[in-house]
Amino acid sequence: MVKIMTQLMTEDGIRCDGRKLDELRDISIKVGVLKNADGSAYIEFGKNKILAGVFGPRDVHPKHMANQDSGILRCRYHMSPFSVTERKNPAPSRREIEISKVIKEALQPAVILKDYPRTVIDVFIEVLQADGGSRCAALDAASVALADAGIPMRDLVSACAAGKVADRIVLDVNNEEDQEGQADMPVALMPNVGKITLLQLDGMLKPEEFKTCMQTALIGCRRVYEIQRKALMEKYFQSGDQ
Amino acid sequence: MVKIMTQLMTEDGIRCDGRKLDELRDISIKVGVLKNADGSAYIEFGKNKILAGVFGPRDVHPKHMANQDSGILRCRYHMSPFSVTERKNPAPSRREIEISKVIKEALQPAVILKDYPRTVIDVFIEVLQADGGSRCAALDAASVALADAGIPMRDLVSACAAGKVADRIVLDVNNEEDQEGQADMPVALMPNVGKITLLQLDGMLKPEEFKTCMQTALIGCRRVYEIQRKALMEKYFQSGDQ
Amino acid sequence: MVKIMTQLMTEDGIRCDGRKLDELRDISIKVGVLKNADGSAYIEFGKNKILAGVFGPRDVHPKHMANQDSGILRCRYHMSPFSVTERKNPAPSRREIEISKVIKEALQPAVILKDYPRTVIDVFIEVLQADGGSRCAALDAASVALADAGIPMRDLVSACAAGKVADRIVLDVNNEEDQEGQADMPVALMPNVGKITLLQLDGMLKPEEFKTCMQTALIGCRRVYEIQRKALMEKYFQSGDQ
Amino acid sequence: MGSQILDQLKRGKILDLLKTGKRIDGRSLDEQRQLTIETGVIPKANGSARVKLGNTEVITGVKIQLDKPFPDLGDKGILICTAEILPLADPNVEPGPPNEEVIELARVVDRGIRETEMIDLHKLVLIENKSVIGMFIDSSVIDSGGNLFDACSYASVAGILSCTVPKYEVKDEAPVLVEGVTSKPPIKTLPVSVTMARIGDYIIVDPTKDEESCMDARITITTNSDGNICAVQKGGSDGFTAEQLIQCSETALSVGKKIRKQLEQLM
Amino acid sequence: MGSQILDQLKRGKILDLLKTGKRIDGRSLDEQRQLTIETGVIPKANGSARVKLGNTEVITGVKIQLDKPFPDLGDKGILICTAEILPLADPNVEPGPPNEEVIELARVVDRGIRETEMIDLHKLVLIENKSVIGMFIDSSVIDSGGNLFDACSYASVAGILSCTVPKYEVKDEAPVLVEGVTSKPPIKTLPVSVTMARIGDYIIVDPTKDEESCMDARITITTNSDGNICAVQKGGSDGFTAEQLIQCSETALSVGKKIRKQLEQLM
Amino acid sequence: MGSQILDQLKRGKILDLLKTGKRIDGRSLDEQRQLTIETGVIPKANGSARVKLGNTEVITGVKIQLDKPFPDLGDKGILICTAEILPLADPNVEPGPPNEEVIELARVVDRGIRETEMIDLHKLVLIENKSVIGMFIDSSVIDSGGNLFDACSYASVAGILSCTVPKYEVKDEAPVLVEGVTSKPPIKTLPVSVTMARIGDYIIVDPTKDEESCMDARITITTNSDGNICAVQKGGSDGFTAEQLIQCSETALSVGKKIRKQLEQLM
Repeated sequence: MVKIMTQLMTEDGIRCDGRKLDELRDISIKVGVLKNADGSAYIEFGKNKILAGVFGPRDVHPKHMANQDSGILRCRYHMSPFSVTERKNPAPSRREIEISKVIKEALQPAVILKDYPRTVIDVFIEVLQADGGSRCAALDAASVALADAGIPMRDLVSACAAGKVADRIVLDVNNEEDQEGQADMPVALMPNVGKITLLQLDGMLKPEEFKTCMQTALIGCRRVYEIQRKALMEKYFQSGDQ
Repeated sequence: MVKIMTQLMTEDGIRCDGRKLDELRDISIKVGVLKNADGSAYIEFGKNKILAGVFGPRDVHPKHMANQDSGILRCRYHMSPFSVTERKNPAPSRREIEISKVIKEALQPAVILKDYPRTVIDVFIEVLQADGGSRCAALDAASVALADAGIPMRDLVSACAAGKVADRIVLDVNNEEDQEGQADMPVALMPNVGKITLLQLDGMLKPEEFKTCMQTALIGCRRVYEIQRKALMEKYFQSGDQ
Repeated sequence: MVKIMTQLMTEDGIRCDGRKLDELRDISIKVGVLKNADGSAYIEFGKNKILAGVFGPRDVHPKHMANQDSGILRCRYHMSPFSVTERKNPAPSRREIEISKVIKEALQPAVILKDYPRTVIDVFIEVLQADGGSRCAALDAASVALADAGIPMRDLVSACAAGKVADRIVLDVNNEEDQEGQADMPVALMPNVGKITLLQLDGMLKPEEFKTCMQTALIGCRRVYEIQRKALMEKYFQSGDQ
Repeated sequence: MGSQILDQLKRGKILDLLKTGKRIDGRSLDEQRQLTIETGVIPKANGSARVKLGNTEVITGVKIQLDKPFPDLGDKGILICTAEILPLADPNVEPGPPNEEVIELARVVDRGIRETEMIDLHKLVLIENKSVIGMFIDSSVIDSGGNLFDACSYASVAGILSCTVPKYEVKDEAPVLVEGVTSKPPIKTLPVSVTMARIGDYIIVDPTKDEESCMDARITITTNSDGNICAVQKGGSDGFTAEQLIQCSETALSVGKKIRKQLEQLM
Repeated sequence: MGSQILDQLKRGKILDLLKTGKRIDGRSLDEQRQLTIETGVIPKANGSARVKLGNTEVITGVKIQLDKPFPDLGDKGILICTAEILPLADPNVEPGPPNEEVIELARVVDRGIRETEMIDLHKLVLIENKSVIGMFIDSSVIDSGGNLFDACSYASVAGILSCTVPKYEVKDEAPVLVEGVTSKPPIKTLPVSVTMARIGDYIIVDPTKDEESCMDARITITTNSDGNICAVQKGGSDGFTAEQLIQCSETALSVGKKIRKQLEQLM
Repeated sequence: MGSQILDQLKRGKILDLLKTGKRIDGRSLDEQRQLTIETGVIPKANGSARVKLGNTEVITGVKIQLDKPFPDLGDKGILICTAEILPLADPNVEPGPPNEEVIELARVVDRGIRETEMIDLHKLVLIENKSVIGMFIDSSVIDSGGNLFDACSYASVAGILSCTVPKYEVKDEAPVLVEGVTSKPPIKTLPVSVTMARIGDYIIVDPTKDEESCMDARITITTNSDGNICAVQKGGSDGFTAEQLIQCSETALSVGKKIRKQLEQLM
């Protein structure tokens, strides 16, 4: 098997996809793209293509999972068989189960569940095409879909990764950088509340780099937030025709 | 792997097992062969050897599957590990699950479920030896087993396939004809009501052939019906000693 | 694959691990080794290292498994992936399921379940390192763990195997003897009640040998009983410091 | 229970309209909903399509991989169609292993493509009995608005038509990828599935979710470019008369022609 | 709850009869029910049998296939016995993966045949460590009337006895089927399983379903043609005394002899 | 419901103490519970350890086996860490397939060891693309008393450190075991995981089960011997401020140093 080593960065700090160190990939979000879901969003984040659909608050099945004092939030992150290079088995992998959990815990602080005891809010995420940073993109779409479903929220959740590539901290790690780079750190932020609700890291960072990387990711989150807001505004305050 | 091509038909229209175009294989049905089931039947249809057992109407487990306004019908078509050339894994395959569904839907119009709200009628079919047309033979046995269980029915359901072999339409496709022939069309009929409750087709038929094939299968269904009736009469109106 | 044939016995009746025909391997039992379980025990029986933990009587989930007239006993015998030579898949094998059942049925006569209707007593057994006779050792630990949990019992259950090796009946079959010997017979006894609650045999015994083998095993059970009693006494009638 | 009463009211209203030759969405009985097909929507897949059939929406991706042939089928490539109803497509769908409805859906889509012999599987063989090309056509329903059979079938066919097959050369008894060279899959015919529902005495083409909820029976008929009938699947808890089924076969051919023209534009 | 009271009444009645040396179906305590064995009932299988033991009925099919040996067991063929209680055999059986009762049943049947060394597995080797004959003996209970252990065991043994083993030649390091030539499997001994139940102080042979529902404990003992005891499995929620078990071992030998004669007629 | 009220009371009490700089078990906020490590507890395994961290107890066994490399990773050996909470460890754990909590636990332990590059996987290759050494590090929680992440991580690291790797030679393109010769695994660095919980405005190290039951959020940070941060996992249903996280990263380094010294004694 011949491996072609990509050069991940030029000496001038231009990345393999032409971006600068602190540049996001192209992001577009569409709100309310599904007819059956109570709320939905579609995001393209680089080459990521992800759908999120929200149902609820609704009755919990099986009933013994219900909470008498509060609603519950469930989340399923799932990848289509055709979303990755090698065809993926449609059954959920351990990786997908873990990501479902961290996404749920990243959304939970933003969702006001107390008002809906004995109910569930279901967030279903489908990754149609995967690229680096799919869990952040999924979160961004899910958060907008929750808002679209009219679920009361303390804040949006905005997510973006940063990382270390060719010894430099970069914003929004793409697929090649994720696989051949030195570190990948997905972060989710409630931008108005100022709370970080998801933080993971795979790689190797000096303590100083750890701080810079997190700050870089947070800048990304705030930029994503503007895009999320705009997408929601477009649907709710203009004559949305989609 | 050497494949021996069977000649499927002589020029005089004699088929590989010696039958004429419109001839059924040997069929025998025994009613009430099981002691624990509420109703049962055993059919030999060509080389098919199939048992059907019926339980119910009885309580539904799990309870949330029950219907307040009507009984429900469940059906399981299952093949024994030794029923086919290569030993079959005992866990139900996708093919068996699909056949279970189409058999259930073929029986349903005949069974009067309204009188038994909150109950279930279970039809269990075991293919001990499989030959071409096993789903039709299974249906024939299941329908007789339902009658044997005393379930109120609008009509029996009688099933038989027709097909296209060596460019001619034939009745009751056997295993070789199914595998090397041009088309296989299983059909189920409620003979007195005149309703077709199962129709499938795999193969390639001209529109005119489609009609002929269906009419041919229906003739087969009516002949099967006579055999089913006779089997039930033997048990219920003679001194059945088996 | 080269197989080294162990000589299982010298002419003087000395076994491959140096024991005499009627000699037990070293056995040590510690009571109350777990903090979360209601009762627990740890046994080393030869090279077997086995933990047993007991919970209950407690509510049954799922509820439809509860018995209105009596408590129920559940038992899970499980082997750690690292407990055997080839790494074991952590999912329970058919062998583990069968052993769980025979252990449950060996403990059941000793446990007084009538006083706890609608509840369950759960016995969880973990084989950390497996050697010959692991089901007997597991039973010995489980029985002590039940007593440690304060479950009312008619008697302890004491288990030990006997077998046939190099044409002679031996007590307490070890791993090599189990695999290369002629017979292995695990036995469980309620020593005061005089009831045999587990008996299995794999191998080949003449009728006379069958009796001798069983009697030999029963002697082993009674010796194990003394060790179990001592372990319980140590915890409950001395100043246990563990 | 409540929903059962609603279904009955719905059925009453639908039947009343059918008596006057109309349907609730204004279509005639043998009229399909608007069909839009977009291909290339998943660039990382070898082929892909997004199909909207009224309110139903499906995305199909095609993956092409080296594979071993099935035993006894050493002279044929591998073709596998699957289908899945995503839980975001329908409030009543729960995540988990496929139930009998989904298994039927996938198998009927697969059979339509297989039995019409859309793809010449012999041409997907690289080394007989050893190495073949496998085509995996996976459909995901993302919005469920009735007649998933046809929507998944059209999306699968469109996905295949949009597909580029990588080229492999055989070197030293092993297939080797030739970078940058691709071809179209070996297409022999265009399968078109047409699903009809019977409600009372009326046969309607391309039922919506509402129509499906009160239909008596269902039939899916797949035809090929030569006007042959190649695959049929009856569903639902009641039956058809023979006359109705012959009528259905004719409708499948006539309606299928229009759809086939739309699919041909993708070739 | 209701059924628990019924079971107690049943037990009372059964015990009263046992005190007078009788059983509800008129048998003596160490008498088996009528056993009928029919072989060749599944012609497509390599071997098969239908066994009726009183109201219990089992069908066993034997399939023979080329296989790879287990690691470390390269000098032995493969023998696997399974057992299944079909849902049509019993109103209380539900379809689904096997529960602990069925797993025990299958493993006890398997052990009886394995531990008696009924089949000379060394003779099933075609190429050491590489290619062996595998025998799959699958039993399906079609009517459940008590003592499934013995019924499945007899059906498995009869299925094996009725079996024809295809002949394979080794050519170029690979096994090749020789058409039209078969042989009997290499039988060394005839295992016979005898199951007994204890109700109160009474030991009864071949319990019916009613007797099983109120038994205290169960024991299955398998012997071989030489009168050796080769496999034992105690079951049930109570125990036996040592004396009872020795009595059981003697009964297993004496009752087993009669059954073995019946099985020998199939050889 | 009752337990929810208890959790609130507990949280109240814990918070009141934290305001005075104390914890219910008397520790300071950044103090770990006592850690005891014993290795070689499972002599049949290639490596093993029993770790007690306060009331939490874990046993880890390491198995070493010949394996095939993953496709595309032919120049690396195989390393797989798993974790399991045994049902005897916790009254709330039920037997069965792992739930999302256990999957997360196993994956976080695995990532800590993988991302620090503790083991030089290149040195586990016997024949590139064909044959490698596989290390399976299985952790079983036998007593669950809070902070399973760190306990499993320390037990896994200790198990690896205690490990002896059998020697293989390559003969005729196949690996052959050299009896009696073993070596230490190729260790490059020592990963140390430090888990912290946030309760209100307080960050505490190594939370107990009681503290976990009322924490707002959790963070696990794994560092290597060079003082790099290599793996992070945030958990729990609330978040952290950036300042809190930076504080946590510093705590992970300082607390980690002490643990690393304890682990180094095993080398």
